[in-house]
Amino acid sequence: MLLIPLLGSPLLAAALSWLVRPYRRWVGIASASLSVATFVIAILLARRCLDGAAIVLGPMEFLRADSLSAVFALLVAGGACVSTVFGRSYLDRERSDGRLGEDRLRRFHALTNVFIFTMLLAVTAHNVGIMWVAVEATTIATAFLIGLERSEGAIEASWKYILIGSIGIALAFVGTVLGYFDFVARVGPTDGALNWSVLVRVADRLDPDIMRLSFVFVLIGYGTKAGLAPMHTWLPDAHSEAPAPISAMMSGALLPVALYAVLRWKAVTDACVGDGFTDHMLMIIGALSVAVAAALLVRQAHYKRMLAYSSVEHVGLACLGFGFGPAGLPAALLHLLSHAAAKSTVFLLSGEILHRYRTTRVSGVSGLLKTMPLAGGLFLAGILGLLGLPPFGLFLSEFLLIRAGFAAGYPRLTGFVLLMVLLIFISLLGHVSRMLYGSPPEAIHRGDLPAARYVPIALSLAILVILGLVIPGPLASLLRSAVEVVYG
Amino acid sequence: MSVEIFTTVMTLASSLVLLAGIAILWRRSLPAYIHAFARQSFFIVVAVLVLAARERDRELVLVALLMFALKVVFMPAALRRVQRHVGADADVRPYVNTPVSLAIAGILTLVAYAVAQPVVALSHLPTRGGMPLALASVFVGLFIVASRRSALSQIVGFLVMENGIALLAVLATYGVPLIVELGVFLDVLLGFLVMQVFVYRIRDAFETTDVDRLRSLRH
Amino acid sequence: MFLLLMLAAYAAGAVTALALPPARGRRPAAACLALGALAGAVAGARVVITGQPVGWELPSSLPGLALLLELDPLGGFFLCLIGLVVLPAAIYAPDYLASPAAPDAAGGAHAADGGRVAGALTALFILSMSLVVAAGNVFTFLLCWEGMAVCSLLLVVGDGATEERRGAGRWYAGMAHAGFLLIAACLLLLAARTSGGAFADIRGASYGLGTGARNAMFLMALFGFGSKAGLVPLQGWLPRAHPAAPSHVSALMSGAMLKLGLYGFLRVVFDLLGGGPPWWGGLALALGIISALYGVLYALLERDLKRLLAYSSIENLGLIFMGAGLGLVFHGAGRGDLAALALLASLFHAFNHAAFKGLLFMGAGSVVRATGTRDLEAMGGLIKRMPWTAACTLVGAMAIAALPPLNGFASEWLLFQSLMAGVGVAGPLFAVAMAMSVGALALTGGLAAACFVKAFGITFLALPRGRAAAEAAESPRLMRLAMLIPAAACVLLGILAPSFGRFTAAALAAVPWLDPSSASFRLDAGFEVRDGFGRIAPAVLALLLLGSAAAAWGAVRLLASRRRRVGETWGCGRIGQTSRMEYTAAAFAEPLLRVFGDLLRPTRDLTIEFHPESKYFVRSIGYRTRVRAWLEEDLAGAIRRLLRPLGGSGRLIQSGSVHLYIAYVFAALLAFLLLARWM
Amino acid sequence: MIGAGGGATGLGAILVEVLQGLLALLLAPGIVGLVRFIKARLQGRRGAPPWQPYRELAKLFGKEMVVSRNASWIFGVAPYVVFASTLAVALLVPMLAAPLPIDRAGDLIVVVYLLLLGTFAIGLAGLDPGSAFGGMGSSRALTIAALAEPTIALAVFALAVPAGSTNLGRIVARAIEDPGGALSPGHLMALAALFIVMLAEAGRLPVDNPATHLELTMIHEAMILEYSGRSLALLEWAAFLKFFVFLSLLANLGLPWGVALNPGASAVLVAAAILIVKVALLAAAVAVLETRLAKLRLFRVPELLSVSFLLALLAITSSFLVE
Amino acid sequence: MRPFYCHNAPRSSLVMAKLFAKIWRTGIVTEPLSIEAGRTLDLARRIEDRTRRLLGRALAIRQVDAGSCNGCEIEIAALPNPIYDCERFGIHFVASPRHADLLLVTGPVTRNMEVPLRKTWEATPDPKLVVSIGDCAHDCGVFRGGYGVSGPVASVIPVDAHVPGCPPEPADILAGILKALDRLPEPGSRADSRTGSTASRR
Repeated sequence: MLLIPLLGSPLLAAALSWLVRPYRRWVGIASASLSVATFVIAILLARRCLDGAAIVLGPMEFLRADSLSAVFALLVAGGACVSTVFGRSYLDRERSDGRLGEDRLRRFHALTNVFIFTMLLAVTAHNVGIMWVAVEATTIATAFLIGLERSEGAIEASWKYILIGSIGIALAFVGTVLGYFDFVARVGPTDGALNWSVLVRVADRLDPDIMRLSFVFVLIGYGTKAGLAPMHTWLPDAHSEAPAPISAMMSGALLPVALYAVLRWKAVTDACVGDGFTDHMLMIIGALSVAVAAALLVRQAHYKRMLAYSSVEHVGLACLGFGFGPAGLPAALLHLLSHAAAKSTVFLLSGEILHRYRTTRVSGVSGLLKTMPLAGGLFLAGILGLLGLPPFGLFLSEFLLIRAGFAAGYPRLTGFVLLMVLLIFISLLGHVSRMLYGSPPEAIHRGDLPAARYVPIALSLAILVILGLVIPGPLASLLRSAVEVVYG
Repeated sequence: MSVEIFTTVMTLASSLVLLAGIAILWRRSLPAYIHAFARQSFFIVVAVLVLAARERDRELVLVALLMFALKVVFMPAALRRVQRHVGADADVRPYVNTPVSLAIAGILTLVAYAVAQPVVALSHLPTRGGMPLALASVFVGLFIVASRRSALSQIVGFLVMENGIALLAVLATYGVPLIVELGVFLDVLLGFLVMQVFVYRIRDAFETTDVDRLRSLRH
Repeated sequence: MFLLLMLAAYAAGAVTALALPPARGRRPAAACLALGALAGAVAGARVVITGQPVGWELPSSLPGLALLLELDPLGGFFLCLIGLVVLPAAIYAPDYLASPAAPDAAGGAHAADGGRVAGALTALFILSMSLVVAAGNVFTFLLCWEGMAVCSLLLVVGDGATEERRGAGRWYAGMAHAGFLLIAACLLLLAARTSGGAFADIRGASYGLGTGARNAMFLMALFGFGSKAGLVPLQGWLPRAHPAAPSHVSALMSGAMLKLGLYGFLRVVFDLLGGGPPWWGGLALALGIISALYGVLYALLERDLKRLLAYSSIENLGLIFMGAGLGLVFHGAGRGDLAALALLASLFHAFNHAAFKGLLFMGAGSVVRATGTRDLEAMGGLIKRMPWTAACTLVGAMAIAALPPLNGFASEWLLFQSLMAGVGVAGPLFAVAMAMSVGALALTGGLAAACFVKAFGITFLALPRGRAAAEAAESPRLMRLAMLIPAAACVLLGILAPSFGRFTAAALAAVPWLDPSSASFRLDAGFEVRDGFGRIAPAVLALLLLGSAAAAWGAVRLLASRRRRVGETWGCGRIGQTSRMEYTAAAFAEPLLRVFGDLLRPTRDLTIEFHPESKYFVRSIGYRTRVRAWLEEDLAGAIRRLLRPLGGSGRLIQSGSVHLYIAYVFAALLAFLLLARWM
Repeated sequence: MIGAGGGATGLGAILVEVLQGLLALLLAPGIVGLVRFIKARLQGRRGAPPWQPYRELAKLFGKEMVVSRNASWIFGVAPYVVFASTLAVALLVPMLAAPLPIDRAGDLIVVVYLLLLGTFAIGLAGLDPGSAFGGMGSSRALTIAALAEPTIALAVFALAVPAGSTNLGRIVARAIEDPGGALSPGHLMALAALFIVMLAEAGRLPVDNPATHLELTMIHEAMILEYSGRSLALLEWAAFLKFFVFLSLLANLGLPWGVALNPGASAVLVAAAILIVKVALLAAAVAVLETRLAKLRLFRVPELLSVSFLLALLAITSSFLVE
Repeated sequence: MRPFYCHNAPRSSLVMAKLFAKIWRTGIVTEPLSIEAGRTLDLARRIEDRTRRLLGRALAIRQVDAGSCNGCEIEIAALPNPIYDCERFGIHFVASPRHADLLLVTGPVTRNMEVPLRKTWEATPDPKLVVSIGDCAHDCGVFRGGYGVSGPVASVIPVDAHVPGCPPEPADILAGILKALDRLPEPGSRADSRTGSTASRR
C-alpha cells in the first residue's frame, strides 16, 4: 500500500502546481513538503523490504518493490527531497530577480514533480516495458527543465540531451524487445511475460546468445542515460546548463535510475548467460568512464561541468562495482547512495555560487570561503566527500569497491582505476582550491543565505558522514537482500 | 493466407521499410525526407495490418490504427509545418556524401544480419526474415541522426530509428503487450513534440537549424 | 580503559573547540587534548610493558567494515610517541593561536570562524593519528590514515589566504592521496583472501602469495608509506606543507605523523608480509640514505626557518628508514637478531625525532610569533629577548645534531652499530653498501650539525637583523612550559637511553621474526651491541662531560683572573657595528653550496654595473644565488607534462559536435555487439 | 657496571684514568710547543722553547676578559663545553692502559661526536658576537667538520671491524695481541686517512694555519677572534688537547706497543714514557710535514678530504671485503 | 710547492729531499739581539710589576697602522723572520686585539684612524702596553700639521714606550719592546747567543 502514496505524492504535487492559478507561494511549500513525505514513505518502504519481502500492487503485479527498488527509491526520494527543499531558495531568488515568470515557475514545479514521479515509477515498475517508458519519460520531463532559462547554452544542452538520450533509450528498447522475443520464443507468451520476477525465474530457459545481444543494447541504451562513457557526452552540457536543483536531481538520482535498469537486466542476463559476461562488459565500460572523466577533469575550466564529469566518474565506479560480483554490488549501491547525497549537495551549492559570481568558470570564482563562509564550507565538505575522503560515505564505498575488485581477481584493472581516481583527485582538488581560497572579487556581495536554509544540505551531508563511518544495520540488511535480488 | 505468402509479404514489407529509410540518404530536401518517413511508416502499418489479419489480433489492429494516425498522418504534417516555419535551410549538406552514405547503409545492413543471426536462428516465426531488416533500419536511422546537420533531419532520423524498432517488435514478438505499446506511443509522441519545440527554440536562438552550430558547450 | 579515555578526551577536545567561542574554548580544548595524550601514552606504555594487546571492536553490519582497535606493543610504542608530541603541542596551542602576529597561525585561528573548525580539526587529526596505530583491520587503518591526511591537509591550507598555503595544500593533497591509494591497494590486495581484513587474519594468509605479488605489495607499501614519511622522490610536499601549517600542527605533523609512515611500513612489511628478500631492505636503505642526504643538504641551504626544519625532517625520516631497511636486509638474510638491532635504532630514532622536531617546530613557532617572519635573514639576537625559547631550541638543535649525551646521539650510535653489523651478513654487495651507508650517515651527521649551528646561530645569536626581531618578546608561560617538556625529554632520553632502549625493545617483541632478546644487543646501564662490538654508557658520558666542565669551571674560578669587561665586538676598529655586517644564513651555507654545487645546481647571477666614465670604477655589484629544489620541481613538471596529452585527449573527445557524440553511441554499440559475439 | 670486564678494575683503574687525564692536560701544550719549536728550527730560526705554550696559557689566565656587549651566555659557556668535550675525549682514548673500564662508556663513535660537540659549541660562539669574522670561521669550521665526518666514520669502520669492536680500548688491546693486524695495509690506510682528518680537525696545515693573522684565511682563529683572557686560554688549551689526543690516538692505534694491558704501577709509568716518545715523534712528523706544505685554498680542502675518504674506503676494502 | 698528494709523487719526494738538505745546510740564521746597535729607548712610563711578570715571557702583539707611510711596517714585518726571530723571546703577532697584550702603533694618527685606534685600545684586555714606533708616532714627523693628521699616538691613547727612528731598525723595535717589558736579555744568555751545534754548522 505504500506504493500509492509513494508515486501519488509527486503526482499530486505536479497536479497542484499545474492547476493552481495564479501561482501561489504555498504551492512551492506544498511541493517541498510532499517531497519530504515521499522521502519518508521511501524510508518506510525500505523498512518493509528489509528482509527480502516485495510489495506488489495493481493488476498483473503492475508495480513491485523489492529491496533493490527500495534502495533506488530511497536514493531518488532523498535526492528529490533535498533538491526541492533547498531549491525553494533558488526559485525565490530567481523569481524576485524577475528571471522566472509565473508561467515558467508553474512549469518548473509541475515538470520537476513529474520527473520525480517518473523516476520513482521506473524503480518500482514490475514490467520491463513500463520501466522503459518511465525512463524515457524522464528525458522528456527534464528536457524542458534544462532549457528553462532559454539561454543559447541551455537550448544547445537540451537538444543534445534530448537527441542523444532519446537515441540511447530507443536502443534500450531494442534490447527490451529482444529479451521479450527470447522469452516468447522459448517460454511462450504468458501473462506478465515482461515482469522482472517472471524473467528472472525463467532466465535459465532463455537463449544465451540473444540475451547477450539484448544486454548489449540495454547497456548501451540505459548507459547513455546513465552517463557512461562514451555515451556520456550529453551529460556535462545538460548538468551544467540546468538549474541547480535539476542538476542535483539528474546527477544524484537520474543516473542511478538508469543504472538500476541495467542492473535489473544484468540479473536476468546473468541467470541466463552465466557469470562473467555482464561483469566484463560493465567493467570495461566502467573503467572507460572513469578514464574519460579523468581525462576531461585534468583541464576543466567550468565548475558545473567539473561536477558533471565527476558524476561520470562515480557512475563508472558504480558500474565497476556491479561488475565485481556479489561483493561489489553492495559497494556500488552504497556508492550511489553516498554519491547522491554528496552530489546533490555540491550541485545545489554550485547554484548559489553561480548566482553570486555570475560565472561558471573556475577562474572567475575565488575566495568562496570568504564570500560565503557557510556555503563554501559545505561545498568543500561535499567535494571532499566526492573525492572519497573520510569521514564521508564515498570513502567507505570506494574502499569496498576496491576490496571487491581485488577480491574478484582484477588487480590490474583496479590499479588502473585507482590511478585514474588519483588523477581526478588531484585535478578536482586543484580546481576547487582555486575557487575556495584566494581573495574574492572586489564588488562581490558577501554573506550567506540564512543558516536555516542550509539545513537540508547539512542533513544530507550528515547522512553522508553516517554512511562513511557506520553502516546502519537496517541499511546493511537492505543491501544484503538487494544482492540476493540480483544474484539470487 | 498460406505461410509462404505471409512470409513473403512480411519480408517484402520489411524490405520496403528499410528502403524507405535508405531513400532518405540519397534525397536532398527536407520535404523529401519527411515524405520518405511517411512512406516508411505506411509500410509498417501495412505490415502490422497483415499480421493482425493473420493472427486475428485486435490489439494489433489498434496499434496499426494508432500508428497510422500518428506516424503517417500527424507527424509528417507536423514536420512539414515546422519545416515551413523555420525554413528549409537547404540543410542537407550531410557530413557524409551520398555514395559513401549508401555504402555505409549497405555495410550496416550486413552488420544487422550478422548481429541478428542468433535471433533468426532461434525464431520459428514466419516473420523472422524481416528482423535483420528491421534492425538495419534502426542502424540506418541512427546513421541519419549522426550524419545530417539540420535539427529537423535529425528528428526524421530518430523517427526512422523508432520505426525500425517498432517493426522489430512486431516481427519478433507480434507486438509487445498493449500497455507497453501505448506507453511507447505516448513517449514517442511527447518526445517528438518536445523535439519540435526545441527546433523552434534553436531557430530562434541561432537563426538556423544547423545543429553543427551548437558547439559552444565543449570540453 | 586508558585507550577509551584517550578517545573520549580527544573527542571532547574536538567538541569543545567547535562549541565554545575560540577565545574561551581554546584552553579547555587544549586540556582535553593534553589529557588524551597522557591517557594515550599510558595506554601505549602499558601495552608495551605488559606485552598484552588490548582491543576494542565496533562490529559492522557489512563484512570488513568493523571498527577494530587492537593495540599491540608496536602500536603502543607509537602511541607513546604521539603522546609525547601531542602533550606539549596541546599546551602550546592556545597562547600561540591567540596571538595575531604569527602569520602561520593565522591560517587556522583567524579564519572567518575564529579558528573553531581548525581547533576541532586539530583534535580530530590527533585522534585519527592515535587510531592509526591502534587499528586492527584494514578498514580502520585506512579510514584513520586518510582521516589524518584530510585533517592535516585542511590545517595546512587553513584559510588558504596565501598562494603558499594553497600550493602546499595541492602538493600535500596529491602526494598524500597517491600514497594512500598505494597503501590501500597494498592492504586490500593483502586482505583479498580474508573475510574481514583483520590484521590477525592477514598474517596467516599472506604466506601463500606469489613472489611477484609480494614484490608488488612491498613496493606499494614502500612508496605509499614513504610518501607519508617524505622519502625521496616523494618528499616534495613536506617542505611546503610543514611551514604553511600553524607551528603546533607542524610539530604534530613532523613529530608524530611522519613517523606513522614508519609504523605502517613496519606493520605491513614486517608484520603482515613477514619480510622478504634482502633487496627489499636494500631499496629501503637506499631511499633512506638519499633522503637523509637530500634533506640535510636542502635544510642547510634554506633560509626559511620552518622549511629548514621540514627538510631536516626528510633527513631524519631518511635515517629512520635506513634503520628499517637495514632490518629488512638482516631479516632477509636470516639474521633476526641483527634485524632487531636495526629496528631498535630505527624506532629509537623515530621517538627521538618526535621529541626534538616537535620541540624545534614549537621553538620556531615562538620565534615566528614574536617576529612575524620565518626568514632567517630577518632574525638574530633573539636569545636575549627570548631566553627560554632559545635555551629549549638549543637543546633541540643539539639533540638533532646527534651530540652526546642527548638523545639523538644514542639512536644514531645504534644506527652506526647496525650498519657495521651488516658487513658479511648479506654478501659483498651489501657489505660495500654498508660501508657507503656509514659514510653517508656520518656525512649527514656532520651536515646536520652545520645546519643547526646555522639555524640556531642565525636565529638567536648576534644582532637583530630587523625591527621585528629587535622588538621580539618572549612567549607566554604556557608556551614555554610546552617547550620545556620535549626539551627535558631530549635530555632524559639521551641520558637514560638504555632504559628507554629496553622499552623500545619490548615494543619490537610485537614484530614477528625478530629476536630482540638475543645477543645482538644488551641494555643494562649502557648499550652493548653484538657481544661487546660496541658499548656506550650515556649516563657515564654525561657525568664525564659535566665533571670535566665543572672541574674546568672550578679551576678557572679558583686560579684565573676574574676581571671581566664589556666592550664592543671587535670589527677592525670600525665606527659602529650593525647587523648588516653579520654573517648571513646564505653566507654560512655558501662553502657547502660550492662543495655540493653539482648536486644542488645553484644558479648564480652576478651583475656589475660600471661607472659610465670608466670601467675601472664600479658603481654597483649585484650577486644573487638561488638554489632550486630541482628534483621536486622537475618531477612535478614531468608529471604535468605527462598529464597534458591526457587533458588534450579529453578535449578531443568532448568536441561539442552532436554528430560526433551520436557516432560515439553508434561506435560503442557496434563495438560491444562485436565483443558480445566473440566473448 | 663499568667495573666488569676489561683489564683493570676499581681504584687502580680510576687512578690510571686520572693520571691519563692529567698527563694529557699537562703534556698537550708542550707537544704543540714542540711542533712550533721544530718548525722554527726547520725554518732556520731559534724559535721559542717548547714550553712557551705553558707561558702563554698562564698569561691568558691571568689577563682580563673583554666580552662583546652583543654576546650572549653562549659565548661564555662555549669554552667550557669545548674544553669539557675535549677532556672527555682525552679520557676515553686509551693512552696508558687498555682496555680501561671507562672504555665501556664510549667508543670511537662517541669520540667523533664529542669532538663534533666541541665544534658545534665553538661554531655557535663564533656567530654569537655578530662579527663577520666569527661567522666566517664557524661556517668554514663546520663545513670542514661535516666533510671530515665520513672519513672518520669509515676509518672507524675499517679499524673496528677487524678488531671486533668500536671501543678504543678493545681495538688497541687487540692490536697488541695481534701485531700482524696492526701492520695490515687496511689498518695502515685507515690510519693514514685518520691522519689527514686529524690535520683538518685540529686545524693544522694544509687546512688551516694556526699561526695566521690574516682574517680571510682563518678558520679556527676566526671563530675565537672575539675571545680573550681565560676563555681564550680554555679554548687554546682545548685545541692543544685535541691535537694531543689525536696524536696519541694515532700513535696507539698505529704503534700500540707499550700500552699496558694490565695497569700495574710500573707498567703504567713505562706506558706513559713510551707514549710521550711516540707522541713526540708524531709531533715531529707533523712539524716536518707542515714545513713542507703550503696552506690549501679553502675550496680545495674538500679535495683533500675526499682523498682521505678514498683512503678510508680502500682501507675497508682491503681489510675485510677482499678477505 | 705542491701539496703532497699530487700525482707526480717521485719528483715531489725528490724535491722534498732537496728542500730538507738545504735546510740542513743553511742551519739557523737568527742573529743575537745587539742592544748597542740600537738607539736610545724612550720609556714613557714605568710598567707595573704584575704586567711585567705576566707578559714578560709570552707577549702577543697587535700591530696598528694609524696612518704610517709603511716604512715602519716593513721593518716590523722583519721581526718574525729567521734573522730577528722575535718568537725566541716569546713574542708573536696576533690577529685580534682581544688576543693581544701590546699594541704596536705606527705613523701619525690620521683622522680616519683616530677612532679605530682608540677602539683597538679599548678592545685589548688589561694588562696591556702600547709601544709607538717611529718618529711620526711620536710627533707626526713630516706629516705634522697635515690636514688629515690628528696628532701623535700619545694624544689618542696612552703610550708606554716609544721607539724612535724613521724607520727604526727591527732590532731597535725588538729591543724597545723588550725594554718596555724590562726583560732585555743579558749579553750571553741562552735566548740571545748562538750557541750549540746549529750555529757551528753555519
